[in-house]
Amino acid sequence: MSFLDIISLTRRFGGLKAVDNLNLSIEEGSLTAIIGPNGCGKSTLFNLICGALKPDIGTIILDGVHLENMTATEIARHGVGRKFQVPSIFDDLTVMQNIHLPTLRKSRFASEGPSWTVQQILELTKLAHRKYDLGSELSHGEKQWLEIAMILSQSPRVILLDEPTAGMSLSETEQTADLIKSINANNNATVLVIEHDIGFIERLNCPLHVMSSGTLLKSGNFLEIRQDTEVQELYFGKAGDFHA
Amino acid sequence: MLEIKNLVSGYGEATVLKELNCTIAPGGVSAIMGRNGMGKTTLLKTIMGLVRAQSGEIFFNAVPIHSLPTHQIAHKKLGYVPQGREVFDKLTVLENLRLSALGSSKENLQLLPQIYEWFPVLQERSSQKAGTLSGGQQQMLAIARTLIGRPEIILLDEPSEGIQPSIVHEIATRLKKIALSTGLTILLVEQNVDMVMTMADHIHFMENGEIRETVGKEELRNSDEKLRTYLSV
Amino acid sequence: MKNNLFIIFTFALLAVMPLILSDYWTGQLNYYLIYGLFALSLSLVWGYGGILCFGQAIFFGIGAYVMAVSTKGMLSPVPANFYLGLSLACMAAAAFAALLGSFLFAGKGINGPYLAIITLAIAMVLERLMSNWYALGGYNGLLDIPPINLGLFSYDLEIWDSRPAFYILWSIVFCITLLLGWLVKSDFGSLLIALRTNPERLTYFGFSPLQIKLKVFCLSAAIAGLAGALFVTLDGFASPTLIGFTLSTEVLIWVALGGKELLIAAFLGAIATRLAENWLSELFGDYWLLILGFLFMVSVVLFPKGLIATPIQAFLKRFNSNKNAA
Amino acid sequence: MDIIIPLVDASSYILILIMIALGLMIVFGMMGVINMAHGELFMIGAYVMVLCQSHNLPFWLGLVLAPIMVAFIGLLIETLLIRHIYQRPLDTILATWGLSIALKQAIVLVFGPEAQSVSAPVDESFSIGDFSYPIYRLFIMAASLFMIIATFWIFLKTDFGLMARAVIARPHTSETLGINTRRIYRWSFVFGTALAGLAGALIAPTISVDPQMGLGYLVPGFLSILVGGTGPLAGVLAGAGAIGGTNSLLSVWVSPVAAQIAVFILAIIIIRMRPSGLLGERDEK
Repeated sequence: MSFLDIISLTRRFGGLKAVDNLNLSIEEGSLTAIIGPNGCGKSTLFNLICGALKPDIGTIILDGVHLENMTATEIARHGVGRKFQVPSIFDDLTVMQNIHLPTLRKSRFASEGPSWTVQQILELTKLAHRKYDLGSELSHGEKQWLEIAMILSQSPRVILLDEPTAGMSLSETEQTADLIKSINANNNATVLVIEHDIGFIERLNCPLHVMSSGTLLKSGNFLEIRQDTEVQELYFGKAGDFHA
Repeated sequence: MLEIKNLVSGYGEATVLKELNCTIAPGGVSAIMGRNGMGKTTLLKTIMGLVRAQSGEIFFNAVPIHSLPTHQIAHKKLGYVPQGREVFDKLTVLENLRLSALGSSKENLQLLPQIYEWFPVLQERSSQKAGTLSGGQQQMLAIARTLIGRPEIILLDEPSEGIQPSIVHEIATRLKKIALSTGLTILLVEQNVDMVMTMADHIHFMENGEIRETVGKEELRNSDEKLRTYLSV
Repeated sequence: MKNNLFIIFTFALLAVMPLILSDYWTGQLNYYLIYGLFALSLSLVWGYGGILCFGQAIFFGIGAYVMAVSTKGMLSPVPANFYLGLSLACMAAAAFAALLGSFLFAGKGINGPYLAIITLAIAMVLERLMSNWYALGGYNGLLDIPPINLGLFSYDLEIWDSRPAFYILWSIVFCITLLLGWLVKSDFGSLLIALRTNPERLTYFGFSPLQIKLKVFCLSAAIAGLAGALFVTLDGFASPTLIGFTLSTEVLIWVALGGKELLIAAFLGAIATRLAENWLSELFGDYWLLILGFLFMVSVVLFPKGLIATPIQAFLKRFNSNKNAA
Repeated sequence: MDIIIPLVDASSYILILIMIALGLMIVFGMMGVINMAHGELFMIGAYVMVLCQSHNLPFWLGLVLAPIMVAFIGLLIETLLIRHIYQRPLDTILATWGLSIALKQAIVLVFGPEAQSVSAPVDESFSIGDFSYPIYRLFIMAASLFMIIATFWIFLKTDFGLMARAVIARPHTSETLGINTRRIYRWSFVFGTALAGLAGALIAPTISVDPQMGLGYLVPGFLSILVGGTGPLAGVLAGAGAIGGTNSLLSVWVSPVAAQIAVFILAIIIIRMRPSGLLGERDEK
């Protein structure tokens, strides 16, 4: 039994199986990435873990506790922090208020994950100079980082990051990869990243799972995955073999 | 045919397209490739007027279209197949097609036999609700729906998304055939290399809201490096 | 702090008013203070919490009736007492809000336009109910409600004059405004603004939006109930119109015109609109309502943040940027 | 026979309510606009009849003029007010509320605050055996039934309806197919207001016409939509049936106050149990 166990998880939308009998185990303190083409069910998987959607079949167990029948609020209290693909922050609050907000919960988690001080969070996410600006005034990249900052201040036991570099420039993407690596390294936080961008994944340099049609196709490190013909075909179509 | 000059566009205060320039010649298939979030979808939406250009100009057949409302842009014979297909799932297949004719000209309904010839499955299912079709069939419907408006150019946004590879290939070859036989111009936004290689004559690489480079298909076939740079693959 | 400066400045200005104004206008000002308090309650729940309540007078009316029956000694074992009446009024309004809120917001919850219509309908039904509740005066309402009575134990200290009444009301409203001003800047205020801007996100941080909604709904109801209770001590008369739909929509207009997302703007919105009504309805007669309707439409379309809040916020922004530049 | 007359009265009330609710529903379902002035448009329909009567114009002419005039006012409202705030649904509540105050007061200024009456074009009753019912009231039922069927036909069978349904489902995609959504919105809004105007005109001879009459129909109209669900048009039928039927029957059998309270409690329970309404499956846009 691992820290986070997902066992034969299935979720349908009408006739479409967005997540299809998926199994996944995540160790405590690990950094793991899931890649796959658009529409392969990555975001649905995260929605199932954090309670935005209920699974049709299957179980999700975090540290021995079943999450699949909990509400989103309970799952968050149990230590699941989730970043959305489109940055979801509070526009009318300042950066500081945004970061402070997740700590205001009266009933703290049953048991908490690694925590960071506000100073550390501001340094990691490079937001110190924007402390007193409103969320709505930030650039797209800064909003993405602010949402990561908010999740750190939630001190969750598992951090789910859904395409954290969507809409970022190349240099921002690289900085984000470094940010995630240091979050994982400094505090031994458990991080699960969904990504589309293989350059970013290469820089993350972590164990990978490839997702296709709602299920895991391959697992391995970056180089193994990179050279797998099945994965290439999935990503680039049949012509993908031309540059192998 | 389609000429884009110094286009700046984005959502609210965020700028996605930064002084983008691009020319699409009539006939043939041009593809735009690039990583997620580099502004490909925004470009198509800006051309269609769904996202307002902050500055810059877009000409179609030498007519400026960047300040027209979306439906008038469509009337200039630009067809658009959005990402995620967006068929009307509560309407039947036939109603979906009819709707497009109502938006352009009712006479375009005469094109129906031709459409059915290209996509026989749509005729079989003409009275079914579009929501009951498979992903690939919905994609064909979305394309057929656009074709019935007799566009001169169609903008395709990630037609391969969420569709099985074999069907992607089938759609790609059929579209290529249609383009060749009718002289239709296609602007394709894709990440699926197979689809691009099957269809496209030119490939534009996009990064950070700009077109960085344009290459021919043969050139791309011989250079792994380009895909590496622009798609990070 | 800057927000509080505006509050203090406004109340300082109000405090000198009775010294210059006639008895009649001081009396009017007393009503305006209560309307202002009422507007604050709506600004809190709507402007900060994002809950559009189209029936805020429900709570004003409950407060008014509870105060009336309690100070008239109609709740026989409970002694008739001003302070007790005020607390009962607040509690009754908050309790009703808790009941209503837990029914309306629980589960997926009713919100947005649906909530507006439902609360509007509740106000209408309650007005109808009170008109037919003969034990509580029915259509004619309850008369001869005692005035403000500061006396303790068996001593009575009834306030009949408008100037002393003004300073009592002024103190109460000032304190509550300051408290609310502090509250919206506190952590709870951040939660409220978060609730307004992105309620869904709150759940993924482990908050329960329902709890926050209920809290703000009850608090706002208690303040509205207090306003209603004070109103009947001033007016001496509680009628079904106090609980109904007309007053509900009037307060909505004051708050929207002033600016729902800034407490002091909502407060001033109430005072300014009532004042304008007093003046302009004499000047324009029946045309006044027509003008108000149009003014309201124009303000919603062109100044969605409110006619008073827009300039105040622009000023604060300039003030801030100057300070940062310096 | 004590049962038949209340039942016929209830059906008559339900049919009028459906006409009002359909207008509200078209505007709300399609554009997300809550039109708080809908009741006043209904009122103006009735006042057109008052005007016709005082100018000795034939009743039937009034019945044609009323929806046309109200539709014209609807067109003005759409152009001058609604189209500026399509993107802000909650603001439409406030803005149309301002409009409702202004319209009410305009009527007070022109006609005075007192109630007016309109006389029915036919006074005879229709009778079979013991059962006797005014012919005009039967006419109201027939006319509103006809309009309801016509509305359904327009939205389910015509090309305009096809476009309207498409615009409701996916406004942006419809635009890219060359459909002018602005125009569809405008004519749908105008159509909804015309329905309200006609309902007001039809019912004018059977009630007292006064500037406050709109609200008494607006709120049940909205409750019908909420109870019925905002998905399919047919939800309105179920909603108005439940709301109008309860209201009308309990008013006769118990008392108008009890009826209102019962209707309200019924509505709130149904909405709470089925947030998307009796027949609703609300699409997320």
